[in-house]
Amino acid sequence: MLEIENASVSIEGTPILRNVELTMPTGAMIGLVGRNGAGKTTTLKTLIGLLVPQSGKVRFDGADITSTSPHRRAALGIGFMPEDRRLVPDLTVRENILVPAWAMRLQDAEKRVDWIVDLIPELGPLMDRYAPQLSGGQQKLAALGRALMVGRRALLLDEPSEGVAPALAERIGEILSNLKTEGLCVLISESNDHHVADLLDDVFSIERGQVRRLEH
Amino acid sequence: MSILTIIFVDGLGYAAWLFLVAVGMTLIFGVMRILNIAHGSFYAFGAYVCAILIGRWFDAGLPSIGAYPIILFSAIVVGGLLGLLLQQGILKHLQRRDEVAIVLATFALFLILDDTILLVWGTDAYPAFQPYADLGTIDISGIPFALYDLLLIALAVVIGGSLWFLLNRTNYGKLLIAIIHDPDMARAIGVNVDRIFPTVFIIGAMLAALGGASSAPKISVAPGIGVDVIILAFAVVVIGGMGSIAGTMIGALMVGFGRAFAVYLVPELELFVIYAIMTAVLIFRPQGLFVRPAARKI
Amino acid sequence: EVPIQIGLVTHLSGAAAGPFGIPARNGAELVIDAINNGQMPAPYNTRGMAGRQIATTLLDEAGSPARIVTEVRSLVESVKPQAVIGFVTTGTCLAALPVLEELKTLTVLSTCGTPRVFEDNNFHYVFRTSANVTMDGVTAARYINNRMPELKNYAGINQNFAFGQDSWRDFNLAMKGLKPSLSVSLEQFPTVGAGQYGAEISALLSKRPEVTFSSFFGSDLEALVYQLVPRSLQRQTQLVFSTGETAMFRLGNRLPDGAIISGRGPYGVFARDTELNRWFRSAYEKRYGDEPTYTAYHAAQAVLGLKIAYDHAAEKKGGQLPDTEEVMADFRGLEYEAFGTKVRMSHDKGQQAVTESAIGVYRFDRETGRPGVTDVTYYSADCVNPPDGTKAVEWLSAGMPGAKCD
Amino acid sequence: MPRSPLSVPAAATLGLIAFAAMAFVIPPNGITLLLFSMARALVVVGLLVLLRAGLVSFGQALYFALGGYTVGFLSLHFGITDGFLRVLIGALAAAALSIGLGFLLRRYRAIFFAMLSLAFSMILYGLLVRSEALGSTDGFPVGEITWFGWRPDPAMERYVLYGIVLLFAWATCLGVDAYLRSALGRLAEAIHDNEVRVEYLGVSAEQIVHVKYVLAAALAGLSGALMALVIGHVDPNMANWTNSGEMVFVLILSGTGSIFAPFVGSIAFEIIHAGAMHYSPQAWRIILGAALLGTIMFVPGGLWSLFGRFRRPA
Amino acid sequence: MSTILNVMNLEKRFGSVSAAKNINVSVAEREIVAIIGTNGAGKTTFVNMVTGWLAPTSGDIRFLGTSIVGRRPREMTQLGLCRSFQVPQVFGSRSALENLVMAAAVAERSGLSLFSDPFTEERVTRCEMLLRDFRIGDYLHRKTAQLPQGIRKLLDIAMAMIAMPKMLLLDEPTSGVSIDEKLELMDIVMGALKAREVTVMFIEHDMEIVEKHAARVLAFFEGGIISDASPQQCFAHPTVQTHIVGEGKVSARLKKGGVQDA
Ligand SMILES: Nc1ncnc2c1ncn2[C@@H]1O[C@H](COP(=O)(O)OP(=O)(O)OP(=O)(O)O)[C@@H](O)[C@H]1O
Ligand SMILES: Nc1ncnc2c1ncn2[C@@H]1O[C@H](COP(=O)(O)OP(=O)(O)OP(=O)(O)O)[C@@H](O)[C@H]1O
Ligand SMILES: [Mg+2]
Ligand SMILES: [Mg+2]
Repeated sequence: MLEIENASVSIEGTPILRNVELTMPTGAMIGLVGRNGAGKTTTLKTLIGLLVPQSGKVRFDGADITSTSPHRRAALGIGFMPEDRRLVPDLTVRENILVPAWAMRLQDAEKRVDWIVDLIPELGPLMDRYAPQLSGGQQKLAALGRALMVGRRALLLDEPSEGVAPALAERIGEILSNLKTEGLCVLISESNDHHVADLLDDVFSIERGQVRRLEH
Repeated sequence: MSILTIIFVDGLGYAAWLFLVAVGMTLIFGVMRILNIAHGSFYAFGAYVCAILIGRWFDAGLPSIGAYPIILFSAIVVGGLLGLLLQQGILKHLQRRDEVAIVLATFALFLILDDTILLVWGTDAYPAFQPYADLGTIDISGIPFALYDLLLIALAVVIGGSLWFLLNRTNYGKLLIAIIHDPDMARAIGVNVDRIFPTVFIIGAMLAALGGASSAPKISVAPGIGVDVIILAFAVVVIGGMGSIAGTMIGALMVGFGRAFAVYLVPELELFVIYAIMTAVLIFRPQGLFVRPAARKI
Repeated sequence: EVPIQIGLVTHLSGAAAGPFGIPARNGAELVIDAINNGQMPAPYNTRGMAGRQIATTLLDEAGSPARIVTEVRSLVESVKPQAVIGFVTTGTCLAALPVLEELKTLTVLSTCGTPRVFEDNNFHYVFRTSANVTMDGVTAARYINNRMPELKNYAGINQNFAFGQDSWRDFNLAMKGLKPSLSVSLEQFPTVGAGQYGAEISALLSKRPEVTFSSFFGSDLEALVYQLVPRSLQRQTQLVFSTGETAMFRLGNRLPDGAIISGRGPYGVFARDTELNRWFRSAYEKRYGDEPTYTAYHAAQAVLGLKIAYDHAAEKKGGQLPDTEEVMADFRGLEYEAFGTKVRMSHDKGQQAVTESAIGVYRFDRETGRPGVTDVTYYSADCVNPPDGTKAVEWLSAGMPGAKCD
Repeated sequence: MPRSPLSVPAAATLGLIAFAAMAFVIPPNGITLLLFSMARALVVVGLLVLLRAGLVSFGQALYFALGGYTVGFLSLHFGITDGFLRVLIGALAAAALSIGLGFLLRRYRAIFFAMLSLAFSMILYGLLVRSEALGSTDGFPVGEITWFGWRPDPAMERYVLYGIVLLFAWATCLGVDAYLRSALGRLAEAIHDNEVRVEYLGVSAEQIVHVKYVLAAALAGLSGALMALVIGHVDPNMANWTNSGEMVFVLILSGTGSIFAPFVGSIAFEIIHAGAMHYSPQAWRIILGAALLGTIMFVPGGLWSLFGRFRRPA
Repeated sequence: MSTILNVMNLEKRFGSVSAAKNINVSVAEREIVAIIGTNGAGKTTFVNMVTGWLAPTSGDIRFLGTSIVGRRPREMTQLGLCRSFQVPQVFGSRSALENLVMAAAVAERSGLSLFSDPFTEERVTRCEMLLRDFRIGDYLHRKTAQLPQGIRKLLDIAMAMIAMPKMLLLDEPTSGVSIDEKLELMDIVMGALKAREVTVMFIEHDMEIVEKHAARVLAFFEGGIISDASPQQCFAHPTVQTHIVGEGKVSARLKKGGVQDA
């Protein structure tokens, strides 16, 4: 559904990604593993449109979205969770989760919020707190909730289990792998693959900006 | 006591003017993090265009009542055109630059626009006194007050109220907050930042022009009227806590009452009132009256 | 033949340009052109200055005194003018004069009315062809005391800068000097360019002074008038606008009838009806479509004074171009009939002029639609100016001793 | 650490010699321009020092005016004519005031720092405007200048002053460079990045800002004092915010890449200004504004970065 | 061994949220203690209180016998109590090397040294070596704002370590650090700290690391400490097992005892 075709990305003139090929089929959960600085975040940002490749293409359902702006990609149903959470401090967790719905005028926003809280009950008591009042891991959950609001078709999660207690990380892994049965494709970048390793359908490894599909 | 009533009305009148002058700056700073010095030029342009149109209106012998819509009209036209031009032509390209560079860019625009006024309209002053004089006065505590000033108070309340409601009570306002905090992330979750920024800038510019246009009938529109406005607006915005509409309103009231008291009781202090209030507020609230929470850092 | 270079310094931008700077430039340029073409009425109808054409370089006086110092220096160092004429505001002229003096440049101040020019300095190259600001306050005080013998109190609203403060101080001292029992009910010093005078007007309305003196000028004066008239302040207090003469044509029927107005000397509507004045007025109106106000007269008479000095000096040299010292020798103590009145360079080693003054009551003629003055009183120079060698403030504080009024 | 080919002290000394030599070749109005540029550059160096910590002051005119007025006041009321002494006292007066105000200002950052400093400068402005004894808005002349009892003849006076200004500029470069390279200077820059970390390194961010603030104020005082001698007159506009704005303007024009940048920027500013005044006396600010805007948009690193392109490796 | 840190009846409330309830801990010199806990259990809050970032609502904290409640972070650093951060705190516009050199210079400061240039050859070499040990030799001269998250994390720890304080608190030193680096990193860090006899408390979500490096584990849950014991005992605690450690692969791998399988 979502794919990168032979893309090369540089930031401020420094080449970071080289000829990346990556395919995320519908209903699959894909892992992207690599060391620090390998280029995981860069790959995800390319997929969501915050970075534009110098060459190569990004496709969604076969359509070329290489130069589509991020907010249009979000409207296509591609949800993104950044590694550093980036919640809006002046808004409550509920509002943070609702921002995309407002921006894109989603009709089923409230229903979706309920569904998200069902999925991650830990969020329940936090919904009316302001973002800075959450612990690091709690913020991570809220950011995941926000990504779920947008991600109807695809989820791009940058190190979702970083800083999350193992018991919870495992549960999240299971939740995500259940989502794929609903026709969602999920891309998880991990520097630390073991929480979800068994649930992945496909694993790509990334090293110094080069992506390689691992036999699985 | 009657003297207190008079001070109250005068203070309110000055506060309304200050608020009208400052609110556009607050809005633009609040949403775009741009401290817009060219605000003073928008104010001046609004005043010039309004004064000239009103002058033409009365020269043509048209009825006085028509002059009031002209005030709104000139604000919308000036703010719309200048705002669009500057945002699209210049500020858009500076989005990722640091704050100092952007402030200085607006300072440069201010220099350019201010002299453009001189080139276009010369050094003469333009009067537009009719709307002020024609509304007449009303006695409060035995002193005649211009109805026009009371009208400005109402205008300030309406504008302040609706902006506050928009920013704090609607989802649109919360979207703005999301953009303020992190434009890139906002994009990634579906917010069309590239449309909202120009919109806000234009609204801010219109408000600045409205400040000028609504002052035009009270003053004589002459070169240099934009300069002092900048500092006044800055000060009020800072007192309020950058970007807060309610804060700007309270800041304007504090300065307005402070100034009215000074004029009555200690005229020598008139010049210092605004700085004294600003300093006092910042000493007790280093970030102004209404502070936004910062992201949790550690 | 090389023309005589003149630097003309006046406000071309900023708040003082409209009321003062531009009229001054117009007045000077009008007379310079007329001199160059030999079109002035007799006896000044000789072509040029000492027979030479005059070339002018303009310099904007707006901005800080510090600015003007650089600009004047670079003007003098690059253009090397024989003389510099102009200066309206006191801050800029006080800062620039030491530089002009240092560069040995003959300087003719047209307005710049602060007494400090000669009281605090001992300039050799500086001349001033108009009387200083002290005359404004004294004239107003004498006139009011004549008209309102029963007066008990008065108030002032003046801009918060040197000119406003000086004007108020002089007026105040003169009033006290004339009638020590008077009391001040209110003193306001709004910021220059404030534009919002609601509270000040309320304060005046509630304190009810019998007289309100203001040295406001330009757009500040207009704003004050626009705001006070609808609130009927003019009915409660006798308004006195010491620079009102500069604004009367612009304000027209908005300036309330009955307000006392003056300019610094008998210029504009107060000018003596001479052939020179008629020529100046009509030429000015023809060229600029505007009535000349007092700074226009000031600048024009500065140019005229310089021409006379040059012509005299050249005559003595048999038509040769005189040097600066020779011109100055003829300029000192000069007395000449200018466009509004007679200029007498009798003070401060003959470098400072005194003139008579004029004041009157504003009356807008509804039939002709033209502003005018009634009850005009002229005060002789020795009545409203301190005697030579006396400091203005000391003279005023002492009750104006030695004043010769007729 | 990127190394530039010359150390700052060496470059400053070369600059000193070069500028001194210029006195023999350029016309008098060139000297005037350089005098202004050099004297103003010092306050801009102070602003640069502040900006390195992310602080922008819209109130540097406070210390600039204080330095200038001190110079004038010393001669007006105490009859002190010695230029050197007056300049030193001017700078010290600024430093002394900044030590006091610093206790308050060091708590503020970003726009709040800028505006509070502006407020203080405008309070001084208001006081000066209200003070008739000091000439109100007219100001007053600073009077005769001597150097250790010697009064150069008028023709020489400006050249002597030029030499003195150059010496102060040279000393400033050396001192500020040493400061910026010290741990104290670098920590101050780090405050801009991350105050939390500075605090956890065990130092007080506020104290570091305070030191920086005093240094910048002293430079502003020095600059104002020299400027007063150069102009020969002081007036309240020295304290007005538009003056502060102009200083920040010069800083942005200069760029913050080097402590020499303000000197280059300041000279450029004077040249642009003089040119603008000459070619369009009624609308010179359009040219000035356009120059600034052009710099910001097309030369983001300021004029200095143009040199850097040739001189410095990354 | 004498007590270095003694926390008594510590409470912290944020409005209605109780982030620390009745915390009592005492840590002996040279002890190495791990802190585990659910997200939002109060681990970071605890560290924040001990290092002076937050003031406790009530209770007492004693460091080397003196109460430190109400002291600022910088005073704690001066007393010899340092920390690292869950979210890396580095100087973004400086290079990694400059960051560390600055930290080192401040740590070693004596009197006037603040006025001298911190970039002495000896110090630079030393810092370079440490950074290479931390596997970030490739990034020495890059602005840290541009560094990958994981590298910033490593730098953050290096900056906390270089002072070699009496006691060091590490807040999730390994989260975001990739698997092959983090085990090695902890070996390096802990090795160095042990050699210098530094007392360490570290918050950790990776139980392998906890087990390997800590002799004692504090398990936080809903603001309180539910277990204070050896790793084995702690992991066996039923609440710890269900809410913190989990039953899945991690523990499976732990049970296999395989640490070197990365
Ligand atoms: N703004 C930038 N300028 C220059 N280089 C950059 C910039 N941002 C990232 N890089 C470089 O791009 C490379 C890939 O970084 P990226 O953030 O994608 O790594 P990552 O795999 O996500 O690492 P981590 O697991 O630590 O988050 C790194 O070498 C980094 O230094
Ligand atoms: N400023 C605050 N205002 C309100 N509540 C807060 C504040 N800071 C923290 N909390 C709450 O206190 C509790 C403890 O937070 P803390 O950051 O200590 O958790 P933590 O154990 O470090 O979690 P994590 O593993 O996710 O980092 C959490 O429930 C959090 O939401
Ligand atoms: Mg990453
Ligand atoms: Mg934590």
